[in-house]
Amino acid sequence: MTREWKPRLVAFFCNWCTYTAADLAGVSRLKYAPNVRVIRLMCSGRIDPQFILEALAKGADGVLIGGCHPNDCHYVEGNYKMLRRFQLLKRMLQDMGIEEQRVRLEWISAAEGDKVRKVVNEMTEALQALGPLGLPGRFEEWDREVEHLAATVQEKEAAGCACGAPAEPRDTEVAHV
Amino acid sequence: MAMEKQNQEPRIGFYVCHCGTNIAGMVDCAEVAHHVGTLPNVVMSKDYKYMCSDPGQELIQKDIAAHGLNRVVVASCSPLLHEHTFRGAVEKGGLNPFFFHMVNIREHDSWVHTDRQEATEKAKALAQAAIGRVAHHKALETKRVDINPTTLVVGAGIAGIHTAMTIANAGKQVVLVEREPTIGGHMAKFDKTFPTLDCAACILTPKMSAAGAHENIRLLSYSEVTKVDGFVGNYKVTIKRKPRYIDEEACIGCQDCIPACVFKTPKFADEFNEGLGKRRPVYIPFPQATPQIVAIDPNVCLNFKKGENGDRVVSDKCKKTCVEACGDKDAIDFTQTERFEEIEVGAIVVATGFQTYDATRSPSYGYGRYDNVYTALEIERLVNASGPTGGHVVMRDGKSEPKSVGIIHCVGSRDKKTNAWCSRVCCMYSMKLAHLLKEHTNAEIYNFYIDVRTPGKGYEEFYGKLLEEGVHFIRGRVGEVTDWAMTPEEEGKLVIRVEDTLAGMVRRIPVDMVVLATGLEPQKDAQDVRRLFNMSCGSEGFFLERHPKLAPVNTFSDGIYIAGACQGPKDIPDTVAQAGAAAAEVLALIDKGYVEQEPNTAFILEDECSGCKSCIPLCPYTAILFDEKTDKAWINEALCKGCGTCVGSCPSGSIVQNLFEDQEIFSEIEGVLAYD
Amino acid sequence: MEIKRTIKYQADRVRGFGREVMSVPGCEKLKDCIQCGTCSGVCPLSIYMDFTPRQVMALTREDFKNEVLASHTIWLCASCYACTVECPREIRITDIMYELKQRAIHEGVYPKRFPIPVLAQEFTTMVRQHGRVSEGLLVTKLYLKTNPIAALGMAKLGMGLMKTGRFSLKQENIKQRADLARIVATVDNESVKA
Amino acid sequence: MRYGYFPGCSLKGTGRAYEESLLPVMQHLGVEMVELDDWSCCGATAYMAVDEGKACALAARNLALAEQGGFAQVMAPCSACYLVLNKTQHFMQDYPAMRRLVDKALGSVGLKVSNDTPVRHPLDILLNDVGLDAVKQKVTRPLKGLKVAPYYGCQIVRPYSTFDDQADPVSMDQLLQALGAEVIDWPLKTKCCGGSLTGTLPEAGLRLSYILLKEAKKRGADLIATVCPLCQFNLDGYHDKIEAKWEPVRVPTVYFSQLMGLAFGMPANRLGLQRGFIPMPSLPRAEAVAA
Repeated sequence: MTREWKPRLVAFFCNWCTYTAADLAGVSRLKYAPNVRVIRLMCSGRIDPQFILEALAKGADGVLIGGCHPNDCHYVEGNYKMLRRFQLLKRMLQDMGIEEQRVRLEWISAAEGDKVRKVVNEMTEALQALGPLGLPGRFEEWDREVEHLAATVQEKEAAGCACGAPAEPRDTEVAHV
Repeated sequence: MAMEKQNQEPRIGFYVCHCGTNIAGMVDCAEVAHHVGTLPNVVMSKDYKYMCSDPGQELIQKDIAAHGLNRVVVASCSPLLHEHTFRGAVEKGGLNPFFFHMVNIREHDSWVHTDRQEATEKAKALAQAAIGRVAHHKALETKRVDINPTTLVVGAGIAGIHTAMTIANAGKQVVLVEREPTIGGHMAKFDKTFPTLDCAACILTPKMSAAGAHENIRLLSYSEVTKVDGFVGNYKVTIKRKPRYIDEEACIGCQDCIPACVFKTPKFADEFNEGLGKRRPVYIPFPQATPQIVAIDPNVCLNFKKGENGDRVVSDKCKKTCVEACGDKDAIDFTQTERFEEIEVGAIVVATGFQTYDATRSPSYGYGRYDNVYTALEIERLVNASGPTGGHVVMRDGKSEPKSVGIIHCVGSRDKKTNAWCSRVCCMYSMKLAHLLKEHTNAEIYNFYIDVRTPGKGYEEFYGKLLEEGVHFIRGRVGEVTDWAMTPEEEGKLVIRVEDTLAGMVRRIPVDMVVLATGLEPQKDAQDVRRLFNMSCGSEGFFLERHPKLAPVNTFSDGIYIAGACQGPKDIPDTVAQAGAAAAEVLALIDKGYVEQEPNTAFILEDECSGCKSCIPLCPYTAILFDEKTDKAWINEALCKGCGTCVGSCPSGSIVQNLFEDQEIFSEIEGVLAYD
Repeated sequence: MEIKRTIKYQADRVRGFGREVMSVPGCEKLKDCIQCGTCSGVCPLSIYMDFTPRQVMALTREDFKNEVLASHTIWLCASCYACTVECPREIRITDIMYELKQRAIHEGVYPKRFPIPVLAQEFTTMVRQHGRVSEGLLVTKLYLKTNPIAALGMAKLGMGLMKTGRFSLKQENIKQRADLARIVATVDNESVKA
Repeated sequence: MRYGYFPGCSLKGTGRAYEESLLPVMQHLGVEMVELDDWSCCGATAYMAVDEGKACALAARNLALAEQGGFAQVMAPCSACYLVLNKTQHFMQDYPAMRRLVDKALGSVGLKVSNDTPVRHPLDILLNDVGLDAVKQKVTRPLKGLKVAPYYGCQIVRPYSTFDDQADPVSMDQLLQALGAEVIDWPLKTKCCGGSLTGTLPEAGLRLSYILLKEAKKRGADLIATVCPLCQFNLDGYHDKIEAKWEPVRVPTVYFSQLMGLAFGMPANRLGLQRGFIPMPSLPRAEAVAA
């Protein structure tokens, strides 16, 4: 890459509140960082933790989730259900050594165009400060490590070593979940 | 078969819209089209000035035929605005409308960014995501749902009454719910209306009684909506009927019970007269109240007096003389309790109105501190012939007429510390009150304004009339109203200190009476009402319309409409126009007889379901059932609303949401991140 | 009768002045002014001003730097904050007045022998040098600099104060005056860099 | 209850009666006031007019001293000091550039400010930390029959109203009532006394003091109670000039803390009451009622 690195932020917005708020930000001509790419879902409840992991794995530096405020969900309580999953996911990301600020959940109502601007800008700034996450590159590295280990094991097995289990590939295990 | 054609290799057509300069001004559309043209499966890629125009839509249709397209992507404005338009175009071109995807590069891109290169890159990434996604799209059928032809109108001020009457006149059934004992709302309290000065009661009360008597309107006064279930066409609504301790069927409106009450003189603050007058525990808010049924206020009626332990103690002072007066009509029923009623309707119009700003929040103007500082609504009652003083403008001492009056505009309006918006009606009603006060008392009248806003038919002319009448207009927002005197002429008066900004000097003006033109704000329970009907509120708290220009009475919930000042401050003509618009929307819906539902429902891949049941409690609509025979879950499509919550949490990945399939979203993620 | 021409040409403005003021912390909201006059209406001293506070806002926003900096208005502000609290656009008018005072002092355009800016400067000098203000000394200096004759009129008050133990010409000092000097120097240094 | 005490220059000069009365009164209520070591002038309104950055840095030095001294809270009885210290905190919080500047300036002398030490007014502390009940318990000579016009002046409620209503403050009203005094309701309780203009530009400043005194007198006040050394000075020191220009409006102006001391049974001369120009005429009456 020749160009200067810029944070890449993927956002999942619910159709009724946060996506509409982002539309409102547009209609109000508020200005915010261009680093965000929004994916629209009907409800934040639809967000599968895999979406967030996939985004990070495919090169996002951060993920933003936007849903309706508590009690305001168009589908009664999809946002709560998302919140429950989100707590678990946060713990898992922590275990993986991914900084907490990289994944953020915000309740943004249809009227809060300015909050979209504020949150996107804040997050962009935070990611800028954290630097690239670079998971795709790290995956390659881990893959190489695993291959190397596999090769070593094979070699040893071929050499008739009876020790069985290979040396512990500590980081790789978690990262490939 | 169409199905076969569409399952062939994707042949995608891509269009990027300039939207005049709205998009093209910040995004290099040609470059976006060029980039997308290089992506797999894309057979043609174009940029065009206005895709939503007829030629734009025809372009899509022609290309589908000419290039054998089986997928279409348009990058333009928000899908909430034009997704429907383009799906229609795709369908006209012979494809299933769901082989379409829309990319928002206006609201989410060109309008919010300032760097052309960055904005163009973002547009490319978003387009690339859509190209990846649309390849996975499937043909889907929309579902038709019948519409229940009965409509619920909530709130019976002028907006609700007009909506209900219009729908009822078209021969459809309406349930009109009002929480006060009478319908009429704020308008019933006004004396005259601007700029024509016709009497509010004269034009409103005939409409009120017509609504009350209409064969197609079921009027539920003193009632509130407490629960709303269902969706467009089929709402189930629970209504609380508050006890008025009167059998509505039996009461004939003779009002014999009122003078018969043991309270020989009225002694309780009369809400309808803004507390300036008094009423008895049994009362009718005003002579033309609709329905013509009295109510009993349990907070003051001796019959409901509570003992120290909270039990009801029937005071021996209450002789039940009202019951006696009612005689064999036997309409008074002290045993009444709250009742709940469930009704079914197809559409709902919310017309819950506004409340006026609480003037005690602006302490520098002395409301509540000085007797002769009034709110505008109090003056409406004071100048009204059926008001507490019979139309005599006397101050709170009950005898003296004001010789000078200061009317302060914009109290609780245009003020970031209270309400930031312009309330739209205060300039005009202040001038109306200035005219009426002058007519009644011949006092010197001073209007203190920031700007005089008269954008309505005949409004500016009314301003001219007031100037001719010699009413003073001083441009300046009043600093304070106090009662301390600097000069002999100020002794005993209220002194207004203000900069006369046009003269460029500070003035002190002593007056007898101060009128605060309080602004309009959302009802204090607007947030609860919003939740009840699944609507949104703007940041100021008024209900949010679906689109400020093109869908001003629609909300984000289909089948739920808004009318009148609950959507934002407005005067009577605008309120009535909006009420008519809401009625027209309702009638259009009922007349069509059905709605097409977005086919974004979820379904379970039976083979993959592990029968873990974890999805079942997640569904707020109880649409997921469990088949004990097969040990698998299944989704009742008729009940599914398409939120996708079950999909996001299925451990075995066996639930699929139409239009939001995992594969579609993964492609989108890949797409937004692929471009560099 | 003396007549005076008051027309303003665009060239009379100092372009960019308004924008400059509005870029200072606390002064941003001047942009939002709707000229309602609440500030003048609540200002206890507006009746003595050559321009009302509202007019100062308008003149500043429209780049009339010379008129604003030479006006008495900015020196008459007693910092009572009534305008700031009442302004419906949340403009911090008192802070804008401070900013304008600073600029007037910086450019040396304040009215000569007008005691208020002199007091401000004497005050700051004393604080900078000694860390504390000795009121008696300060007031005495002020009168000598601006209006020695009026000082005689104040002598009675001074005597009274002395009798009640409230007047002293002794200079109060703090211990770490060197620290104070370094703090001031650091701020100066930073401002030059900015 | 322990507070870092920031007296400010006036409480050591023209306003010494404020300190002389506040210290024993607070001590009597179990409030410990520890004077900050080597505090410097807050800058008052004058410094802001000359150089905002320096004004903030100098004010922040005092906040840093408080932190260094291990005080969780600072008490600033003078209105100008109270405002300037609060304003400095707001500026540092709202404007990162100001924060950086102050950090740098203080850093040059080895000081640090975390900006989370609340700066509080004695009225706030009396009402919310000590409590009116505790005050009432100490009253041995209730000020029965004494009509007091509470005068808050500008800078403790404006522009930051942290403990009382901006337009209609009541904290001193409640305190005076707790002492047994009768409180006069008047619309001028937060109006400006003229501030430093009374000295520098008497034709403008003096008139404001005159209006306050005139209105207090008209409403039957025996005296005015104030919280600010400058207000006290203005309302007390210029009666001869006011009389020469308008009319006699001889209402004494005292500190609320002096009234507290009296109600607590402390002798007047220990409360600095001998330092006012206009003597307190109603004191014997208060004693008579108590006796």
